[in-house]
This record gives sequence, C-alpha cells and structure tokens, in this order.
Amino acid sequence: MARTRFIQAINDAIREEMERDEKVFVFGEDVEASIFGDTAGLAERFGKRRVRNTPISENTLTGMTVGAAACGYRPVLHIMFANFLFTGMDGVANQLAKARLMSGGQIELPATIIASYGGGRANAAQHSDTPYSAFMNLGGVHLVVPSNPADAKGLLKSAIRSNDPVLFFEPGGRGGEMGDVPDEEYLTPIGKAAVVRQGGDLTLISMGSTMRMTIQAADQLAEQGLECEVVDVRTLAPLDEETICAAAERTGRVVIVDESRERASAASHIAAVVAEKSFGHMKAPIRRVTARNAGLPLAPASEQYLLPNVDKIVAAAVEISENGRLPA
Amino acid sequence: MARTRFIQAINDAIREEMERDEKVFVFGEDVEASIFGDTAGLAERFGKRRVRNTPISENTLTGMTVGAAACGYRPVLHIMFANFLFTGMDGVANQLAKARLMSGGQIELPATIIASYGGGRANAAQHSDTPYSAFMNLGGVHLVVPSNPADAKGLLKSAIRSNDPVLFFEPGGRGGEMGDVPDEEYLTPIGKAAVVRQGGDLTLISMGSTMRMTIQAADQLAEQGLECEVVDVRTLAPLDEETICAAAERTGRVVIVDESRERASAASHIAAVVAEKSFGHMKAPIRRVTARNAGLPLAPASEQYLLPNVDKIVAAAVEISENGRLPA
Amino acid sequence: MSKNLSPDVSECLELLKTMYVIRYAEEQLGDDFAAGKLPGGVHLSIGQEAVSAGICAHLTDRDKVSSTHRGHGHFLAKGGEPKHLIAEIYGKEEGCCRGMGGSLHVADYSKGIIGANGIVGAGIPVATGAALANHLDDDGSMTVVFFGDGASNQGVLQESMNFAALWKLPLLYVCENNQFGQFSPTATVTAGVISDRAKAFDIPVEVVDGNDVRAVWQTMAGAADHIRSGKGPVFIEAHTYRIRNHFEREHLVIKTPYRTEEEVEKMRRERDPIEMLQEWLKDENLADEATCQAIDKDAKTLVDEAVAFGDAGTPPPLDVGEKYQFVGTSS
Amino acid sequence: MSKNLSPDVSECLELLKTMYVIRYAEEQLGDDFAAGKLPGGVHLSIGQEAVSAGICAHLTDRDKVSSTHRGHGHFLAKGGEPKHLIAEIYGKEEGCCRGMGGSLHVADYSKGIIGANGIVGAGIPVATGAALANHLDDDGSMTVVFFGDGASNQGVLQESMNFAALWKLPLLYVCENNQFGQFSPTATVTAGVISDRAKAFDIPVEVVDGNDVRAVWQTMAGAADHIRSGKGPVFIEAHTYRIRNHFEREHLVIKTPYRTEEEVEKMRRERDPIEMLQEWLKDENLADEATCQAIDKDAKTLVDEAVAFGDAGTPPPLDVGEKYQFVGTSS
Ligand SMILES: Cc1ncc(C[n+]2csc(CCOP(=O)(O)OP(=O)(O)O)c2C)c(N)n1
Ligand SMILES: Cc1ncc(C[n+]2csc(CCOP(=O)(O)OP(=O)(O)O)c2C)c(N)n1
Ligand SMILES: [Mg+2]
Ligand SMILES: [Mg+2]
Repeated sequence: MARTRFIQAINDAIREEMERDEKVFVFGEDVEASIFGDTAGLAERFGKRRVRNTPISENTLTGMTVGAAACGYRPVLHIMFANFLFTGMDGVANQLAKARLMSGGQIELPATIIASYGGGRANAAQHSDTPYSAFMNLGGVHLVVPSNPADAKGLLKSAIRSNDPVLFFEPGGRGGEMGDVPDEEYLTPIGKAAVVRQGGDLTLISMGSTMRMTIQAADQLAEQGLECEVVDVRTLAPLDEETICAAAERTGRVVIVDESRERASAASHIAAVVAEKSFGHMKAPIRRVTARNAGLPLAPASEQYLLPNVDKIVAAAVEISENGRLPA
Repeated sequence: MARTRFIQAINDAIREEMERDEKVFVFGEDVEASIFGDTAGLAERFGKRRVRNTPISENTLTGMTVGAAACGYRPVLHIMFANFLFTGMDGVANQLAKARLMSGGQIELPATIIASYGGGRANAAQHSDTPYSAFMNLGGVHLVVPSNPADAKGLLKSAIRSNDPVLFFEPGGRGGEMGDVPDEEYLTPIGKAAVVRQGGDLTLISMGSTMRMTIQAADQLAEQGLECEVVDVRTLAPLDEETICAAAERTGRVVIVDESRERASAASHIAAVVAEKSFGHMKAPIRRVTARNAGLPLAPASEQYLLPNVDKIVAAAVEISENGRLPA
Repeated sequence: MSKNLSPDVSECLELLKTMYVIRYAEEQLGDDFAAGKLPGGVHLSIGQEAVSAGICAHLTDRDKVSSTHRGHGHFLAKGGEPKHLIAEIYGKEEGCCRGMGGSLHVADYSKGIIGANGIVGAGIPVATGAALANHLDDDGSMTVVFFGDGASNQGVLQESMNFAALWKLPLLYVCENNQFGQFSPTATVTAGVISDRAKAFDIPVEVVDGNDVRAVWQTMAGAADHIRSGKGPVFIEAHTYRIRNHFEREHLVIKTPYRTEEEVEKMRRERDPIEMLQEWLKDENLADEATCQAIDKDAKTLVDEAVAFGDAGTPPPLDVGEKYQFVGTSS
Repeated sequence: MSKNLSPDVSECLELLKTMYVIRYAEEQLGDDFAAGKLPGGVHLSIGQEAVSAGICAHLTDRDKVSSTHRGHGHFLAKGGEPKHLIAEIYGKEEGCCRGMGGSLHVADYSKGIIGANGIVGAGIPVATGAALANHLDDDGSMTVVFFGDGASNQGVLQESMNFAALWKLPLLYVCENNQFGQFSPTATVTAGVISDRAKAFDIPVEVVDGNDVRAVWQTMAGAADHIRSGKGPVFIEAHTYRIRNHFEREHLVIKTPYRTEEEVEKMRRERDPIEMLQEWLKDENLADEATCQAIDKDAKTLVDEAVAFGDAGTPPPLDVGEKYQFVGTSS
C-alpha cells in the first residue's frame, strides 16, 4: 500500500495499461500538458504517436473513438470536463452506445472516455454538471464513478481492458485527495458495488464525489447512535443490484446520495430498484439526497445550496430512522 | 369536438400559435415538405420567412434556437427524430437549459423543440430511441409527452406560449391516430398530469407512446376483475408529483410504464418519487415496465421483445395485485 | 495526383458487374418495399452506382469504408456479399449484422465495411478514427468515407478535415453530390462549392462526373496513390443524381413535388451510369452486346440467389438485442 | 468593402479609453485571483484589447455580441458597465448576471451582450440565432461573434457560415487568433489559414493586425457597412497575442512550458496595443502625453470604482438558482 493522490492513481492506471498493451493510446485536448494532471508525463514516456493532443472538436473526438476502437485499437479519450460530453454527444449516444448492437456483435468496442464531473467549486453552470445519470439511460455504455484513489486506479484499468465502451467519471477537483493504493497490480471489477461500512440501523448508498460526505454523515450519525451500512456503488452501468438490495434489505431504511440533479438521477434509479426488488424489507420511505433541478450558479453559497451535503444526508437519515428523530 | 389525427392536432397547434403571435417561427430540415406532416402547409400559409428549411446541422440548429429566443423571437425547432437531439445536444444541454440561469434571469427563452421518438417500427437503433429520460436530468428544460391528439394540441400551444424552453416529444408513427379535439381554443397546462381512468385496485402510470397499451392493459385487467386507476403523466418536467402520488396512494399498488430504457428512466424516477413521498401507502413493490437496457434491433420480433407491451403490463399488475395472482 | 491511369477492359467489365449488382439488388429492395415485404425503410442509390464502383475498385479488405443511410452500393462495391445485404435488410439472422442493423446500418467488418450510418454526417468522425487506426498500423491501408451533399453541412466535416490534414491521415472524403438532401435541392441549403471547403485545409480536391465510372475510377487511382504514400487526405466531389425517391414511396408523405418528373426522366435516360459505360465499351469496340448481357445476367443471378438466401433466412432469436449489446470480455 | 474610413482623434481617444478600462479591469482580476479573492477562475485578454475595442466601437445597443470564455474585453467594449462586470466576477448579486454566471458567462442583454460562453465554439450557433433575429427584425442591426483560433476547429463554425451565407444573415465572425488554444500553439492543432475556411462559403474575408486598434476599427467600418446593407456575413481574422496565462496561475498545474518567456516579453514590449496607439497619437502629434495620462487615469478611476462597487456588493440569496432557472410565465 502506498498513499497516492487521486489524480496520480488515474495517471498510474493509464501508464500501466499503456505499458501492457501497445494498442492503447490516449488523445484529447492538451493531454500532453494535462490540466488535471491525469495524463501528465505520458507523452514523454510513450511519445506523441500514442499520446495525441487534439484540436477542440468534441463531436469528432467521440466519433473517432468509435472508429479507432472498431478497427483494432483501444482509444482512451480524455474529454476534460464532463459537460463537454454533451458537446460531443452524438458519438457517444448514437454511435458508441449502438455500434456493436447494430453490427450484430461483429465488433468489440474497447473504448474508454475519461470525464471530470461535478460542482462545488464555483465553476459555473457549464463546467459543473454531473451528467452520469443522463448517460445511464443510453443503455450501451458502461459507467464507472470511483470515489477514492484505489478504486479509481482499479476501475480505470478495468475500463481500458474492457472490450466494451466505458465512461470513466472522475470526481472533479478531488485530484489532490490521498488514499491507500495497493502496490501490486490489481483490477477493480466493473459492475461490483462495495459495502464500505457495516451498520444495522440505516443504509446509505452513494458514489463518486458524494461518497466522502456520505461517510462523514455516517460518522456523525454513529456519534448520535445511528449505525449506518454504507455502499459505494462504483459502477452505475451495469448496476450491482444484488449488493445494493442486500444492503438495503439488511436495514430496511435507505438514503441514496448522488450529486446529479434529482430528476431521473442515479439516485432515483437506485431508489426505484430498491422499491421494486426489496419492497417487502423496507421500513421507511426511500430518501434521496441529490442536487436540485437547476443549473449551478457561480456564487459559492448559492451553488452549495443546490448540492448535497453532510447536513442534508444526516437530516434525511434522521427523518427515516426508527423514531423519526435522533436518538437522545 | 372533432375527430382529428394526431399529426393534424400538432399542425393545428403550430398554425394557431403562428397566427396569434408573429414572433413565432418554425425551422428545421425540410419543414416545408414535412416528412411527418406536422409542419405541412405552414410555408404556404406563413411564407418562407417564418417557415425555414435548413441545412442538416443539428448543433447549430439547437444553438440558434437559444440565440433567437434570447433575442425576442419564439422559435419552434423541428428536429425530426429525437435521436437527432443527441446530434445537437450542446445547444440543449449546455445552452438552452442554462442560459437563463447563467444570466441571472435577464432573459426569457420561449423556445420549443419538437422531436418524434420511440421504437416498434423497425427503424433500427438510431431512429427509435426514447430519450426524454436523459433530458429529464438536465434540469433546465420542460418536457411534454402527449399521448393523444387533444393533449398534443393543448400541450404544444402551451409550449409555444411558454416563456421557458419546452421539448415536445411526439410519439413516433402515431400520426394517423384519431382522437377528439375540442373545437374552441384551449391550452393543456404544462406540469399537470391527468387521471384518465378511475379504479381502486391498482394504479397504472404512463405517458406518450405507452399510454395506449396501458389503457388496453387496464381494459384487460378490468375484464379479469382488477380495476385500475390510470394516470397520463403528460409532462415529465416539471413533474406533477401531487397527482401522481395521490393516484398511487389511492390504491397502494403501482405499475409505471415507460418506453425509455430501464436505467434512470422516467419510470425509475416516478417510482422513486412514489417510494419517497407515498411510501406509507404502498402495499406492494413498485413495478416498472420499460424498454430493456439495449439499443433497438431492426428485426421486428427482437425489437418488440425489448419494448413494453400489454402482456408485460398485465403481468406486472397481476404480480403486485392483492393475491399476487389474477382473480379467478 | 497522377491521372493517366485508366481502367482496362477487364477492369471496366468488373465495374459494370458491380454496378449491375447494385442496381438489381436495389431494384429488388424497391419492389420488396412496395410489396410491404421489408421490416424497415430503404434509401436507394440507383443512378449513383458509379461512385461506389469506381472508388471501391481500388480498395482491399484491409481498407475501410464508412458509409451513409444510402449505403447498399458502398457495401456491395466494397466486397460485401449480396446475400448478406439482402438477408440483413429482410431482418434475418443470416444478414451481415444478423438482422440487428438493417438497411441503415449494413456493415461487414471482415471486409472493411465499417458501417452505414443513420445519423447524417456521423460516418465522418467514425471514419476519421478508422483512418487514425490505418495511420497507426502504418501498412499502406486507407479509409474512405462516403457522405452526401446534405451531410457536408454537418460541422464534423470541417472538424475531420482539420484532423486529417494535420495528422496526414490516410482518409479519402467522397462527397456524393446527388443534388438533393431529402427534399431540399442542394443549392437551397448549401452555400458555395462543397469541395472548396477542403481547400482551406490544403487538402487536394478532385471534382468528377460521378456517373462516369471510368472517370471515378481514374480519379480514385490518383487519390489512392497519394493517400497510400503517406501524403494525407484527398477530397473527391462526385456529381451524380438520385433517380429514385429519397426513401421509397415518399409521395405517400410528401405532397409537394421538389423536382419535376421530366428532370428525373431525362437523367434516367441520358445519365444512367450503367448505360454510359456499356455504350462506351461498345463504341470503342471493347465489349459487344453479348458480353454486356452476360454480365447483366450474372449480376441478376447473384441477386436472385441473394433474395432466395434472404427469403430462406430465419428471424433472429427474440432476446439477441441485449446479447449483442455488450461483448462482456476483457483483454 | 470600403476601407478608406479611419478613426478620427476623438474616436482614437475613445478607443484608448476602452482599452485602458479593459486592461485595468483585467489586471485587477488577475491580482484578485492571485490573492484568492475570486470564487472562480478567470481568463484574461490582456494584450488583445484592440480587437474588442476596434470592433465594438461600431456597434449600438441594438447590435448583439456573442462572446467567449475570454470575454471581459468584449463585455466592456460593447458598453457593459465595469462595475457590473467586477461585481459579477466577485459573485455578487449586483453583478450583471446577479452572481449566477461569473467570468465565463458575463452578459448584459440590455446592452446587446448576449453572453460569454464556457463551451468553446458554442457562442457561434447562439450568435447565428441572434443574427437570424436581426435579420427578421430587418432594422439594420447586426450580431458579432467573437471566437478563438481554437474554437475555429469546432464544426459549428462551418455550419454557421453556411447558414449565414445562405440566408445573408447580418453576422460578423471575428476570429481572435491569439496563437494558442490553451497550451497548444495554433499551428499544432489547426490546419491551414483559419479565415480561408470562410472563402468556400463566398463570405468576404479580412485579415487584420489585431493589436493595431486603428486597423481593426477601419476593417470593422467596412465590414459593418457591408453587413448592415444586407449583403450578408463577413469574416475577420484578427492576429493578436495572449500575453497572460491561458487561465491565471496556470503554472500551478502546467509543468511543461509551451512558449518561452522571451517570446512573451517581446510581445509585451513591442506589441502592446495600448502603447502602439499612444505612440502613434504622439508621433502624429494628435495627442500629447497629458491627454493620454488623463485617459489612463479616468480608466483607472472607473475600475477602482467598479472594484469598490463589487466589494460592497452582497452575495446572492441562497435559493436563487432555482428561481432564475425558469421564468414561469406565458405569452
Ligand atoms: C443527424 C441527422 N439529421 C437528419 C437526418 C434525416 N435525414 C436522413 S437522410 C437526410 C438527407 C441527407 O442528404 P445527403 O447527405 O445529401 O444524402 P442523400 O440522401 O442525398 O444520399 C436527412 C436530413 C438524419 N438521418 N440524421
Ligand atoms: C467544448 C469545450 N472544449 C474544451 C474546453 C476547454 N477549453 C477552454 S478554453 C480552451 C482553448 C480555447 O482556445 P481559443 O478558442 O483559441 O481561445 P483562447 O483561449 O485562445 O482565447 C479550451 C480547450 C471548453 N471550455 N469547451
Ligand atoms: Mg444528397
Ligand atoms: Mg486562442
């Protein structure tokens, strides 16, 4: 184990996979200079043939990803901010998510797209969306959302090795966060959630950027006498319904925390799955703590107001706890 | 009342609103020739200044919609197939949904986008998506999904008059369906669901293209002794949670039917709302009948297999009915 | 680009055969559609066969072709089997895409046919990625992207040309200017000369009579040479004409005519690429009537066999959609 | 396009003032950012002021300007109030967008400033819609869209030019070629000459020294004339140079230099648009040192007042986000 920065774990994952398989190449706007640091140093190591700075042309970038993947390569597209996925949406929604199905399974599409998402840093509305929920509905792309350096590395390595397309959503602005990362090689499986904490009173379910506040909320609730089971969903598509439902059923009380907007969110979906599959075990309303249904303003307090936070999670948990209030 | 074709009701709505307000104009690829018929005859009536055939450039079309709306006009963009919204996604997700918020409320954005959606007609994966669910998560656009000619007309008129952006999702291939449309002028309010049938055993909730099969399922269930309350959601954003929850609570048993793919669908969202707000009234798992998580194949039987149908609705309803099986 | 190369007699006869196969296959599909036999719609390229034939004659299986909603001709000319095309459009398991794609999505990756595309213009970025793969392979292979005059107004064309020019990608742009995009005459929705758009990127441009298959072949000979030698992309604008409807039986929905019957008739009479080639062959005494008829017959037989194959095919299993969606493996 | 018109002395002094205001406002914002005072980031246009000033001098409130992530100069030159700009970037309720947009989204619709844009290139389609509104208004008003060399590689540029050329929209394209897109020198990501891309659409092109405010003013005089008289769009490529970072304190994240300090220093010394104009005014004996200093001082005062205004502003209420999202009314 080594204490590793989040961004470094991502960088390590790409480097290791580029070493392993020369069909892997990285491209995107300024991947050499690397604003976030996740592709830093790769051009020096692997050369400009495999680390390609591109023009600003998101529609073509996503479409190229499909073409290169269908023709034998393993492209890793760095799209920078997740909002730019919308700018290049056709290549994802109409091509990447459909090309294999439409071909009757002729091809593999080993493509990875890295996107940094999320608000809370006064980046204003066009640089702070959490769009994974919208992509969940596309059906044809896997979605991973790591919450810590170890998972980031393990999930990204799995994504790059996957013969199916994977969108890797990197919680924005968390690059500096440290976490323990195994020294030996490992993969974190796509499609497996993790129970990161045990507790019999309540189940908190979250992913990516909101995991930290979810765990803080669990700490706070524990201090107040409510023990929470905490699930890190890690993969939104395919969704590990088994682990999620089992954790939900163990307590019968569920709060789902998700940074995306409320409507048709990952949280809504997980709630629906629990309400459908684990209904008989539920003892209380299934609560969701999400962003509100609006774009994010610049003004920091107004922005924060719209986002999930520890207090909102605690309040939701308390509301559905056994007594409907905090234990004394 | 006059029996009116679905497509004609849409056409009438646009015509009436163009008569009413000269700031309304229609544009899009071949809106003059009008493949679906919904914009047919408008060019003859209002001239080419207000009915504008455009090049095939979806990214610019959606972006122009924002510019024209912010500068005093009421653009109605016909994007043809809803999949092409993905082709022009930036203008919707990053501009239209955010421009007012980012300006601090300086402007109104009276823009309407018409898109035909849905599968079941062997149009293959790129012409058969039901993408309204993905758009629900954007936060900054209203979404209406009519299921019959009267609502289509009333909702589209409201959309065109709305000072906020509205995406109007037209169930594809239903143009020929007839329905009674009031003779006098009327508006169907955005944000109001309709209870279209009473029944104490079970609540079926649906919208747009899946309403007809939902009502057929209710008929079939009624024959078998299960009386269904049926809700036509009509507007997905804003969502009429009040009407939906009240209908859910009246029976305590809910099946939600939605043509979009299962994950992060409108159905998932409605289920989550019910599981959160009406939990105490629920007597059975909240069931969702949606498309499966894949693109739609050409081969008709394989396509149908993935889509909701009457049998699936009936089966889901029976599953959660009082005895867990059909009354004898 | 070298221009002196022109197809010899046997090459001409090959081109003739390719065009006949496309013609018969599409006539069949038109009839099938009218008869209500097809599950989905079809866009026919009848009258435009020379572009597919002339371009693809210079390609091998290692080369890629990215195509459009009007892609049957590209598929067949690039070596796709007629029976796999027909079975696909019939929605049968035996089709090139196992009945999953249909007319809008015909593909045979083993032949380098990386797919027709239902999104106008979207084949361009996909092809750019394929050309990047060729470039990385560095084996002299290339990619051809076909697209229409209407598709030229999608911004991805400009984006792609910038990439291809910068990175000297082995990518050939073939704009099939058939004078209409759906029901809009090209000039009403397209400013300037389409191929001029390539000039700003210093991409060499050729404008060719797309109904003269020998001219297309010849232009392509030079373009392919240029591209394979690592000199970067080329842009060919092929002028042709869509004789058939935009989609079959369009008059059922389109009430106002967007062109005259006389215009179509004149093009059919005077500019049929098959007739043009046959006449030239006969005028030059390179092939007689019998030779041409034999080729015609061969093509017809091939298509008839393909139809029989399609008819004999089976509908795919119900649950294949989810099965084909993901491969589920890792490297 | 007529070219003989050039700015008179009082116009030159106005231009000088505009440039000074932009300069001081942005220097302030750079200092503020370094001091950790700003809620978000800023992209400064220092060194590029002449483009904003020279272009916008010919616009009225009825005309629209669509801008970029580097949009403070456009905002100020188009008549936006410095205090509304500063307060906005400080995230205050008193800002032009009530603190909702910040630097990336400064807009004042009452002044025809229809918004900076955080999505590179996205201002182009928005401006096309605004120009369509101008066109429908048919009152001689026009729209200017500013965008960078990097943004020129977004396909929407081609798409928009096609619309504007076809419909003769009163739209001016101003490409601010400042030689970099983020950390990529333009030539490494951009093939050919950007303004050549307009030529395929038969859009008149002007290339101008974007640091020579009089040249920009003069070019714009002709362009505006052309556009307002209904002749359709014009494309101006203004060559300039970004003296500051792409975003402030970029060296904290970007470890490898993408240009030399000497290059920047040389541009700062030799090509400062404010210095260039002042020197010319003095050389030509059109304005003396004192006149220039007075303008400098006025501008500084204006910015100081704006800063005081911004500092005195209040954070917006917590719940405004949802409030501003929709207007909730109907026509
Ligand atoms: C993104 C997108 N927009 C619109 C359409 C509808 N559409 C199908 S074909 C077509 C016209 C294409 O014209 P062109 O590129 O000239 O090809 P042609 O049909 O003439 O071969 C249009 C608009 C589509 N399929 N995809
Ligand atoms: C769609 C999109 N892609 C990428 C970015 C990130 N980005 C911000 S500024 C910029 C460079 C823009 O270069 P240019 O257009 O030349 O403008 P300049 O910064 O030089 O003024 C990039 C890539 C973005 N904001 N939007
Ligand atoms: Mg065409
Ligand atoms: Mg630049």
